[in-house]
Amino acid sequence: MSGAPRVPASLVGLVGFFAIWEVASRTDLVPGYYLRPPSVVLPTMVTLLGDPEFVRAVVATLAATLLALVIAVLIAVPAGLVLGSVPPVRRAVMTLVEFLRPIPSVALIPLALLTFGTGPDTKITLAVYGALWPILFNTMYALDEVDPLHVETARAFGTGRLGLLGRVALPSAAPFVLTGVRLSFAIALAVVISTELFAGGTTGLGQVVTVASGGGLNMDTVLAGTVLAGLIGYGANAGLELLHRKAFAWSQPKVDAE
Amino acid sequence: MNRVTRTAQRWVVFVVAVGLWELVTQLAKAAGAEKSFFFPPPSEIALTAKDLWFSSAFGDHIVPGISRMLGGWALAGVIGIALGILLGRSRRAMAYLGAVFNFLRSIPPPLLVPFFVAAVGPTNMQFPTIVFGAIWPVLLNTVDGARGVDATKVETARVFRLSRTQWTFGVVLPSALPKVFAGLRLSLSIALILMVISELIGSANGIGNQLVRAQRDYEPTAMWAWIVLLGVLGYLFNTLLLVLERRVLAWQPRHSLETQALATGG
Amino acid sequence: MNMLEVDGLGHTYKGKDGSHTAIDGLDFTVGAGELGCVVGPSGCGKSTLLRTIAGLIRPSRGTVSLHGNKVDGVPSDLAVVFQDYSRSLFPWLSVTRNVEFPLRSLSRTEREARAVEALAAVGLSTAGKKYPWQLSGGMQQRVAIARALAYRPSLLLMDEPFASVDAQTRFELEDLLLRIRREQDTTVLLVTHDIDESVYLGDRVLVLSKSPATVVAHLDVPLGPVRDQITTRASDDFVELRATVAGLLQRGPVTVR
Amino acid sequence: MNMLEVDGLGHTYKGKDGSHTAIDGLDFTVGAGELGCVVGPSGCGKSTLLRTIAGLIRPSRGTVSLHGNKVDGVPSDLAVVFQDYSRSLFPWLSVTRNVEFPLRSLSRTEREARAVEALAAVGLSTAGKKYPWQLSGGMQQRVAIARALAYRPSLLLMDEPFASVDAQTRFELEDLLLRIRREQDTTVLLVTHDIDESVYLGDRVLVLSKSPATVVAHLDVPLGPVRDQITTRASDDFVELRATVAGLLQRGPVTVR
Amino acid sequence: TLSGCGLLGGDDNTTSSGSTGSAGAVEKAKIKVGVLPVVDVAPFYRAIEQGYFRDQGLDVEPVVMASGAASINAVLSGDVDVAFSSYPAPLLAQSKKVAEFKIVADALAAKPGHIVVVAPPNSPLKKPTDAPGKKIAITARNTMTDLAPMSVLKTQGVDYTQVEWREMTFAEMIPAMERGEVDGAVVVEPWVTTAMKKIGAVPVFDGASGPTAEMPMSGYVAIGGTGKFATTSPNTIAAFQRGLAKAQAEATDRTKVEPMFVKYAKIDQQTAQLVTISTYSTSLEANRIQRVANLMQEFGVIKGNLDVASMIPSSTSNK
Ligand SMILES: Nc1ncnc2c1ncn2[C@@H]1O[C@H](COP(=O)(O)OP(=O)(O)OP(=O)(O)O)[C@@H](O)[C@H]1O
Ligand SMILES: Nc1ncnc2c1ncn2[C@@H]1O[C@H](COP(=O)(O)OP(=O)(O)OP(=O)(O)O)[C@@H](O)[C@H]1O
Ligand SMILES: [Mg+2]
Ligand SMILES: [Mg+2]
Repeated sequence: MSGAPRVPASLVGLVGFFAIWEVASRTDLVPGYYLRPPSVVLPTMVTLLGDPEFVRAVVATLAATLLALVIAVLIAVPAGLVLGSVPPVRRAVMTLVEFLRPIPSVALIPLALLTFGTGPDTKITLAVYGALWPILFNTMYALDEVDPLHVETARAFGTGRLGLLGRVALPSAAPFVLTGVRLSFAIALAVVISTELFAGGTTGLGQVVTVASGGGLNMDTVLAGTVLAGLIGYGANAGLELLHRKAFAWSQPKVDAE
Repeated sequence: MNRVTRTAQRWVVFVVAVGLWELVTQLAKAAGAEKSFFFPPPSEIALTAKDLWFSSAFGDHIVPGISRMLGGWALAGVIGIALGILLGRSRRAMAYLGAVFNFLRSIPPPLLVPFFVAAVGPTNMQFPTIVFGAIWPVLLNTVDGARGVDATKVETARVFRLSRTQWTFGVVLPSALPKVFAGLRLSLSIALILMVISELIGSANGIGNQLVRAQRDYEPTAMWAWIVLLGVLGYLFNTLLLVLERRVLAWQPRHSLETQALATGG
Repeated sequence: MNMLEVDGLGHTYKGKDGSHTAIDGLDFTVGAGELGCVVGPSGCGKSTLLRTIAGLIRPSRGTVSLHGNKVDGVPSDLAVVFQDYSRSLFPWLSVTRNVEFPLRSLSRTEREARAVEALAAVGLSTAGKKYPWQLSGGMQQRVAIARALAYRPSLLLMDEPFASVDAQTRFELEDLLLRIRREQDTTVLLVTHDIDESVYLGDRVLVLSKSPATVVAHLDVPLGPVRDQITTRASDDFVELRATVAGLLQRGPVTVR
Repeated sequence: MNMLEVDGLGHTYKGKDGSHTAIDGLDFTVGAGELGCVVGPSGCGKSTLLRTIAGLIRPSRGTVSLHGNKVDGVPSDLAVVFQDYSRSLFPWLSVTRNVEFPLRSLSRTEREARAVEALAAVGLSTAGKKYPWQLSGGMQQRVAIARALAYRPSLLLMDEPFASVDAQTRFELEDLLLRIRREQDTTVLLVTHDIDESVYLGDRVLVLSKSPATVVAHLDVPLGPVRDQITTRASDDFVELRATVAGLLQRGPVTVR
Repeated sequence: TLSGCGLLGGDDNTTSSGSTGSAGAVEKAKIKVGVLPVVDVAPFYRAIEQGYFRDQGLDVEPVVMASGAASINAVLSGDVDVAFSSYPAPLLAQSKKVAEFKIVADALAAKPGHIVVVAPPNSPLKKPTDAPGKKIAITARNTMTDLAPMSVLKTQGVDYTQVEWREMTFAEMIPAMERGEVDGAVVVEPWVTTAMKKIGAVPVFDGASGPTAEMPMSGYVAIGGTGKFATTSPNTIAAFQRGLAKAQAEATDRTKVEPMFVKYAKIDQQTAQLVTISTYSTSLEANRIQRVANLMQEFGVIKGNLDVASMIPSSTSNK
């Protein structure tokens, strides 16, 4: 989902979402004491953002997410290039990968707590584990779609294996890899917050939510945290899209079919 | 290359990994390492697994869990592809909906619980949670694929004034399919993961439910048996999906031996 | 009556780093059932011209009319053979399915019959089950031609359709095109780099200048509707005309180091 | 000495649904610094032949030797202009960067100088900053040629390199090729559909049969190293040779309905 | 490791003040305690705020965990020295020989109104005998939320095995009751008060009555065994006990714990005023906690005998 949505149009969608939510919680459709309306949640969020402790929690979550994402990219892109281009390695490794992939980070939290402790290591490790896959898979699939003639051209001009990977495979895979990174950001954020939520121990947005939901129906704070997570993801996505547009300025503008 | 070497290649790393795992955990156990209680050797896990999986738990927990997960994944796939094509090919749809979706998909599934609880209640929220979480890889990858239809092919389609169905199913979808499959494979494991997460709340049965119970009851072998089951299921469904993918994408040159050799520079 | 009328047509490609005027102020007409050939230097704007006529790009200036109606969007009953033929084939469809693809209004059997006929006409009877990437360049180009012919359009636009086939096949395809035009009364606009071909095929030859393309000449070709590779090409009229076209195309040499 | 020696070369494409023999038992040689032209019907296996020589596909039978060494893998010092030129350009690189792509071993300034020179030689001095999709078909083809020339290979393989350029530009590029071959002593193997071109350019002309390709004839072209578009093409030797080649290529008509 | 990075929410590595208390010098001046955002730990926070631990030469850092299980795992990994938890988790872990757990302090014993089975006003669940066949929400199986009501039902002769337990968080129980997805819920303060306030839930029966009256709910545990905190740091544990006991003793005074509810358990002011304040124990008595073990044994959670006395650190000065 990239492209240049005009500001008003993209706002229409978001405003619509909040409007539905507002109406739903103001009427009897859903329990309003539980799903607090955005007219309460958004001001709560603004107030919370004025609280340095809350801001510290948000920064901690964000920093852990970004760190996890960077580590995931550094592991998954080279791994994807190798797995995508060397079938024997791919065959050998993918069996294990397919066994590991569906194991939920949440299920690993107790073990991770035992192994890495309550510090940020746990959430970062688990987030890397979750964020690896979209980047890895998108890199591998993008390699399958590299135009064989590009490969032939480069090979004919004496480009070696590494050159092929770096100068042909990577650039043609890059846009799809970036889509994987956008997916991975959301996953890393989700895992970090979930770990904070299910394990606790470190400062973070998830812990704020745990604490708030522990003491009665503090749904304003819980939902403010939820909305903030959405906004963080939205902002990160916008940033990655900008990067996409900048990095892939070479690509032909897409013609509309209609 | 013959079948035997391929199969050997496919399993060698896996077997070595399991062997190492057995070795390390046995050594740790023998040495009386303090955390070895939580990391039983795979041979013990296998024994427990055999008892657990093929007991009444199969009908009580495994089948409901799997049906939830497969149903959720399939629905996520259909919605994701449909929305992805819409958003990928229509600037207007993207302008209006792109922001909402990017906002929604960034909310961690556990934080969405209040919305699902409010909408469908805590005991019914497993299925929507799976659908909601598994949709994004398919959606984003489909958008990417739909956008990437080659310009000359778009022009060809326009010149022959293809019907909307033909355009969607005959041109956009096939061009996007390789990327869609990447998304479907990602979604598959996410659906399994969310099956577990969603069964933590409000559910009376399911694999996740049993997994967490084993965790809480300090039965690490049982917990590992459920974790291994997730791995086995993931591997199984993924293999089936790959077979489907090979069939659907049979036209792709990458499946010809010749070009495969080329792509690897061999 | 004029099938195709191009009036003051101009197009400028707009890019981030400046714009590029490909064609400028083109005026010409092609009558119904006529075959017009377009020749001009490489990069002058021939493909751009075809794209505007096909309604694929909205011209910056001027108009295109078909049957007196201003073109706005892709006209119906149109087929195009793109210069980039290999990319215009759908790799997920077999050759036969590629040819059948636009024929959705027909019944299944009729569709198949048309595809078989068109593939036979371009000499690809045996390739129907293959996928495009299993074909040679020239074969792919012939599939694109077969697809356009099977569609039986009233207006056929062809962008260097015979560039990748051997001389012998080229002759046969040229004659095939002439016959079909005669039988189905198709109006054809064909871009070519081969001056002989433009005179051999065309009822009119449109000579364009180098970029941005303007009309240098619009020649009538008085060779009659039935032509023959040997006698026509040997005729005095033919030889004279090709010399005229060649002369019109002459321009300053490209800078060779 | 023979630069290129092809011996009993055959290739069969294997597919799920049967296999296809594209070339079979080819034998021929091209001397160092010679320019060999390959002509043959569409789909006969010319591109396959070039691919095996370039080491891009491993032949099913027979061998290719360069300088007496058996080819196994891509030989060094080789450049190829592919038939599908538009797909062989890298869309993420500007025209200049595309031309510079193979010149990794050179310094930056030298690379740039080579690219500027090669682009000028093919008449694209002003297009260096554009991306491939902003160019016309003929211009893209010339970029592919410029890339091969800038590399200064000792063996140059060209697959219908002038198919998409206009007649005038084609003449100029032909002469450019002849001059470069003379100056740099490049060995060239060039596939073409234009019989005149094969005789005008070649020191030898290799005529292939239709699929699976076998060698029909291997003709010497005694026209000397320096040729001229007007006088050479008018010479008796030239006219006779092209008639010979055309005769050799003649075969049963394609089935036209 | 990455935990040094303060931005990520790791340790701040502030050095402790290291003053010595009255008794023998503490072995470890700075300890970490895993806690949960619940009413049970209000005195603990008060002890920190009032400097009761500091007076004992201890620098105590609270680490807020998400669940008792997570807290136990944190103490197992050595990441925190002492973990607050509801009793069933450490007792179960002890019975499974996960590690040698030592109970260093008792936190809270239930008074009537602390753990209550509530139902929405129109629920078919009106009295204990209605329970069989009903769906009742609990936080998890094998916790106080199901053990306590089962015990009560059992003594009243009601077939507790026919109850359909549904696991969810306290926050979700309220909309679940309102939507009629469950017929009732077992809630613990402050959720008893919240449920009554928000949806007019009515108490069906008290979970801490009859056999479970004054049942100990939660405590603080550490790990014993060679080289472990509970073995190597008897003086530290004693100091911790003294500091905490002082605050626990003051907890009979509402005004001293209410602010802690608001500040650390994020209970709103209004609710905090209504919350039932249970007994904050000032002594550690094995025989009282043994009741929990017996309860767990009774319902098959723990197999065989578990002697809680063996879990009391030897250094503890039993009063
Ligand atoms: N999408 C585009 N954006 C910018 N410039 C373009 C674009 N397409 C074509 N051009 C420019 O417009 C001019 C005309 O292009 P066009 O493809 O119409 O030429 P042509 O006459 O078909 O050439 P050829 O015979 O080589 O195919 C060229 O200079 C080209 O660089
Ligand atoms: N990848 C492939 N798989 C299967 N068959 C192929 C493949 N590539 C080419 N062929 C077949 O091999 C034969 C020779 O193809 P090739 O491209 O070498 O022909 P060519 O002489 O270059 O033709 P043209 O002049 O039309 O370019 C053709 O019949 C084609 O169908
Ligand atoms: Mg063109
Ligand atoms: Mg070819």
